[in-house]
Amino acid sequence: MTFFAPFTIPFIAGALFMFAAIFLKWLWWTVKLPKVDRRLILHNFFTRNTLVAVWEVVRESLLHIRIFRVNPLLGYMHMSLAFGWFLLIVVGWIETSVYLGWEMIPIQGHIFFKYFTQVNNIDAHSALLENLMDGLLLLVLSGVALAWFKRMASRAMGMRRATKHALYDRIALSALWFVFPARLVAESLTAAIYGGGGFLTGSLGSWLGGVVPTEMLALIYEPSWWFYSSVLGLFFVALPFSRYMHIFTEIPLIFLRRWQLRPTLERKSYDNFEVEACSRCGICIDPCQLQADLGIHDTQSVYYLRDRRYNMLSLKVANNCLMCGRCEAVCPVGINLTTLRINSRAMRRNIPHEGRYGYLTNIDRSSGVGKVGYFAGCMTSLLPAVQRSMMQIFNAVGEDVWYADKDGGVCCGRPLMLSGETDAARKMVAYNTDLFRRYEITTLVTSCPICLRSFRDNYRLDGIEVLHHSEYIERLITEGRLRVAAGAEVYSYHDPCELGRGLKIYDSPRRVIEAVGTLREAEHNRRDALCCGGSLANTVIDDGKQQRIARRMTAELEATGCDTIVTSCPLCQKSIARTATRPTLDIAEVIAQRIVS
Amino acid sequence: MRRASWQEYQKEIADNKYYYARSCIRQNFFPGSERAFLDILTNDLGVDIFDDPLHTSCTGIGYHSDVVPLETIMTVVARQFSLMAEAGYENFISSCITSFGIYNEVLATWEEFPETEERTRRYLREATGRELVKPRSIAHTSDIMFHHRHSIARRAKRRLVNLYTGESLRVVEHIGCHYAKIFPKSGIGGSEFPYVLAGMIEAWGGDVVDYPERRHCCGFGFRNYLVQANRGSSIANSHKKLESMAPYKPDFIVANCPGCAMFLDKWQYAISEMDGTTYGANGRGIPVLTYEEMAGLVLGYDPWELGMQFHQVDVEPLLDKLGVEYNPDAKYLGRDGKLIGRPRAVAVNGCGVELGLRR
Amino acid sequence: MAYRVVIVGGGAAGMQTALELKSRGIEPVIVERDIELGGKVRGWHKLFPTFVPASDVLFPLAQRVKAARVRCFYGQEVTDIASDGVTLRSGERIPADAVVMATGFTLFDAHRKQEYGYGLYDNVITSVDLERMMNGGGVTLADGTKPQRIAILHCVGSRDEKVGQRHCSKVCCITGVKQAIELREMFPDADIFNFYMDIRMFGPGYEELYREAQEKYNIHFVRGRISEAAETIDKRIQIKAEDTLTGRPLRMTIDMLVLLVGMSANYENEGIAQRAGLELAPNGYFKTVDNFLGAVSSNRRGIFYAGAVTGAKSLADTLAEASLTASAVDDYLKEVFNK
Amino acid sequence: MAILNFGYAISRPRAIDVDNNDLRKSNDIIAEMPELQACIGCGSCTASCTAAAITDFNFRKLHTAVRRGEYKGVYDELSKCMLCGKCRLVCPRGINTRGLVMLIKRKLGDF
Repeated sequence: MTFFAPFTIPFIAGALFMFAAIFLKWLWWTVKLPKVDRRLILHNFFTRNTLVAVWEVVRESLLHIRIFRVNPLLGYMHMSLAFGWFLLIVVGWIETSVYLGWEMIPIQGHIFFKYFTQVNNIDAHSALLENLMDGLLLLVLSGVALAWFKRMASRAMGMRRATKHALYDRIALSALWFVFPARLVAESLTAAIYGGGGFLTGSLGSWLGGVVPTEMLALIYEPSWWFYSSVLGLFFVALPFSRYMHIFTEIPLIFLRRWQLRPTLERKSYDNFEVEACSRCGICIDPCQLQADLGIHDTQSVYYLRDRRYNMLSLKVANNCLMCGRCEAVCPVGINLTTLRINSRAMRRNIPHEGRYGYLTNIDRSSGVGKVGYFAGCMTSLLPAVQRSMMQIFNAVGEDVWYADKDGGVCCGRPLMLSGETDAARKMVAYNTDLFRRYEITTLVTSCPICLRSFRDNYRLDGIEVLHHSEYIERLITEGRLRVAAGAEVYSYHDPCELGRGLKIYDSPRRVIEAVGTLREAEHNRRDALCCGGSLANTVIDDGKQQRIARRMTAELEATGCDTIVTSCPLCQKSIARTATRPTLDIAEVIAQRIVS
Repeated sequence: MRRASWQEYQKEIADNKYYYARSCIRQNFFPGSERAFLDILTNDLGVDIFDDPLHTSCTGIGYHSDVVPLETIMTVVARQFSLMAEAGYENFISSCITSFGIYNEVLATWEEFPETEERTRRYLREATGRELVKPRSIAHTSDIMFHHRHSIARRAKRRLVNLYTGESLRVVEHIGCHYAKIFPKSGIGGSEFPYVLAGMIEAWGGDVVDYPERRHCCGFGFRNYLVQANRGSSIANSHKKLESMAPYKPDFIVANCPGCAMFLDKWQYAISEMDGTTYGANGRGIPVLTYEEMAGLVLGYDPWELGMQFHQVDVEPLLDKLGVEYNPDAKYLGRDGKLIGRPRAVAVNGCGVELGLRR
Repeated sequence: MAYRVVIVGGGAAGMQTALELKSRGIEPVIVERDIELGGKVRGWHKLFPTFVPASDVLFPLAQRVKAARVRCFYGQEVTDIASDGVTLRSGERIPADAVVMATGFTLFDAHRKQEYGYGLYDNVITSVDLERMMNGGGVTLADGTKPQRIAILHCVGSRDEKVGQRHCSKVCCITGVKQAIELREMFPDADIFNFYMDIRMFGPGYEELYREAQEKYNIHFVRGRISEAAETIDKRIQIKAEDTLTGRPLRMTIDMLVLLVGMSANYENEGIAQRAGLELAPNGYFKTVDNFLGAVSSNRRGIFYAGAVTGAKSLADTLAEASLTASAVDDYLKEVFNK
Repeated sequence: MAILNFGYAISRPRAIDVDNNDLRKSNDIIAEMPELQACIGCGSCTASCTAAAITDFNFRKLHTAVRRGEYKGVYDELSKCMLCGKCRLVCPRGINTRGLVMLIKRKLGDF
């Protein structure tokens, strides 16, 4: 038996090229991993995590469960293409095995089996298998049809905008669109001339046999297989350089992630796995408020990752992001979008000279004595009512408090990190850490979620419990140390991005508010909460645009019919207060008003 | 001057009978100029001018350097005035711009704060037994020269014209800051466009150069120069002026202030030594004259009699343009006919010495 | 028989007052020193902050005055006024039942700020000269070339003790912004610098225009007053100022210096006031009874004011005030003569 | 010619010399963020500045100097900024001050 025909050459060449390219990429990325990451792999390799990863690969790389959750139709599209194709390969292999036994045949023998059955006169007429294969082909074709449809009308797919693609992707995408229709045509023609085929190719074949003259069928038979092989080959060649690389990148990514590898503020080889695992599904576009409120269409995570991957990332795209985390929250691949963005900002950082921030030495503006430290944060100093309320609360419970920055302190460093100046930020981190250590505090309360996030994520404050003031107040109430009077006031609460999606603190502020009044949730809340637009992470949009973002968010809060808007971030409060028509308070102010002495 | 507005700033200048107050700097650095002033007024114009050996420094430099208190300088000024009255004069003329500023300032202070005048009278009486008599008029000697400019023009032996080209000489005039910047009404033409020197230049056939930094200070500035640490600032001001006037290729600079004439002249040497820049033709400096020297040359005085050998920047190229006859060998001869010494040859100074050797 | 009111001055204030009086059945008589109506707005190019051509305001006004057949004396100067009439320089007397002073203001003479070299250097011009140039053949330097760098100096003859002008002329800031934008449109590649002490943008749309000038038209605003201007050898102008926001002196050479000249009180005000027993404000403008209900009344009954004769005013304010004046005159006539 | 040492040098003028300053960088910066021109010099940024509270950092002076083409030392001075963003919250003209700090540093700095 022969399993070679000239038309298979494009396929064979393409497939060989693709597997070589993928292998080299994986190898290169793995070799370049920093020592810490490699140690993590070794440490976690023989653990349950690996098994969990395998299961996750099945769920996410094949079935795309997470996309299903966002949008079933979109999920079906991804699943039909990925899982359908996978089954086509698997069932195709079973099919050949059924007819030929366990004989080893070349891979093109499996792929172009229909062709080679004729060449080798293999008697292959299992109706079950033929119908199964046709069913799978139909499944994949339905996915392709949906993909076409999505291009044409993305709104129907539950997305306001479809992804715009780079050139490499257009080649791969076009090839992919033709792969399965080409297969359908080739197999149907085979059925038309030689008979056989399942409900799809068989029926189409007998219809073609009826309407198309035999000579004509004979004339286009060979070219149809050439076409099928060629588009497959083309797709394979383009794949490693196109977004379809995600098919083969997501798998190692799932393992690496289960082995506890994470991106950091500095770029490293691991980032490649995350960046190339993006399928550019575009799910991240819709939640982006820059897109929804401002009509900015070039900076969303999908474009950012694309630009970064092809080394055409502009500083403006890197910087034009609120880092609210709304995209990260819905990303079906679970890419750490904000961290990646920060570290690509860091790549273009200034090289700080030795004397930079030399003025931080010998500065101590703290006051008071106590084991509990209060760090108001820079922004809070523009909201004296928040500080005063915190002092009232501290007084009410008789807490001895050390005030780190009552008279203005040193920034926590997160704003610098958000701008990519990581090394500069370390000077603030060192300064503040030293300050906290020197005063031997055991609890650190801050009313700024930005500071809180850096204290938890970027500081090493072992032995010091770091609390957001909402958590602290919640604890005081739960422990009975602080007594508050409930009232008839109706509040709506805005989740600050850094506090909510950033640190997963959703319940504490809600429980605190519910202790004194009624809480009504806005349309978008908790994980879906909107950003106030004032984010420090974005240095591109101007004041007017910030306000537009804030206004829409504020309108949602006001639509709850609340009396008062509550938030727990000074920056959010500033953004809301300038666009709101009703009072906007920090959670500390709400509580301070309700203290029962 | 294109501007006629100087006529809005006029002042009464007496025609005759002047009491002459000398300048400390000029007596030391331009003794020929003060001599020439007296000669021109007495011999050429036949005016009565009294050069009183009893009067002293006005102590203005000390005052502006914070070493002489106000009360002291007022008393010194009061003494000069009473000396004038004793000599039978009432038109006080000062050879120095600093002094001129001081006299005006003291008189204005007495006017505004009569108690200071009373106090000064008392001090003067107690210290010298003299009575203060205020002058009828105060003028700077350049005002006097301006006042008589047309008489001088009538007696002129030559005009400020380049003999080789027949064109008027381009003259940069520089007015001392204290001439009119303190009291615009005290100067002819006011503080923005003073006319006192421009009037002479125009009357005697020259062209006045109006350049962007014309109003800028020469940089002397008392403490700016007197304290060595500040001298860089002092020279920077002259530097700025010279840079600004250079494109106009002036034939000479004339100043009415002792310090200005001295610094615009001597800083040219310092600048050429410090960064090699010279501002005149042929790599030389721009000659800096006093208005008496200018008047003296117009009236046909001998340049060495006028004391022009005291200049840092050589004046010979200018003398040649004007067609002044002079004896090069007599330049450094003293009154007794013996050589008084020759300065080291440098870029701005050293006519008759090969230029090539210096650069 | 209708009451007769003599309006001294046929500028915007005078014309508007006349029209209002006429519509109230009172006979206005305008005495204008010039040979035609229009006052200071004549020859002006465009009005701030909307860039409406000045002629779009002036022509309709003059047309209406003509249509209303208001009696006008041209080329006649009023030397004395009283509540029962005015006396012309010719000695002729025009009797009236009330008199409105609408003689406006005098432009500050930029020659008085000698240090800026107006009249001495070719390319130092005033804001008024610039308007005339824009209205005429266009803006060029004296040699016909285009300016590459232009400075506009605010507060020339305003808020300046040195020339006895303590008051703010109110309209120059916005005029400076307007002219900067106009210059930018004429010379897109030129650098334009506005030197100011304070920017006073009190009217509707002014602040917005200021901001537009900064952001959209890239006009440089330097907080510092130019201290002196001098001509360079190539006939450009060297200016010196302090950039007070950096606390350092600043010097630069420019091709054109535009002096935003302020409004001065008329020189004649003093004599007229003295003889008529009217009070003058310290800055030489006529003083009104108060700033509120008596904002158009003099201390002499029967003598009223309209427009910039009582202080610097924009054209919009002047027109509004003129109507107020007419109403006050009407009330006065009813009160005095109908009793 | 030997340069003589008189114990002093000709002082550099303190004036901002707009004629000789290179305004290209300044023009670049303004073109990228025209809102910089909208500064009215109120000083709110400096008054609220976290860094200015503990050092002599003055953003208003620095960006004004940059607009006049005076770049010397500005990069190093701007490095004192902690980017905390208070200034942006207080600016009456809504200027994106943090963006400006980063832009000016980028234009004057080492990348």
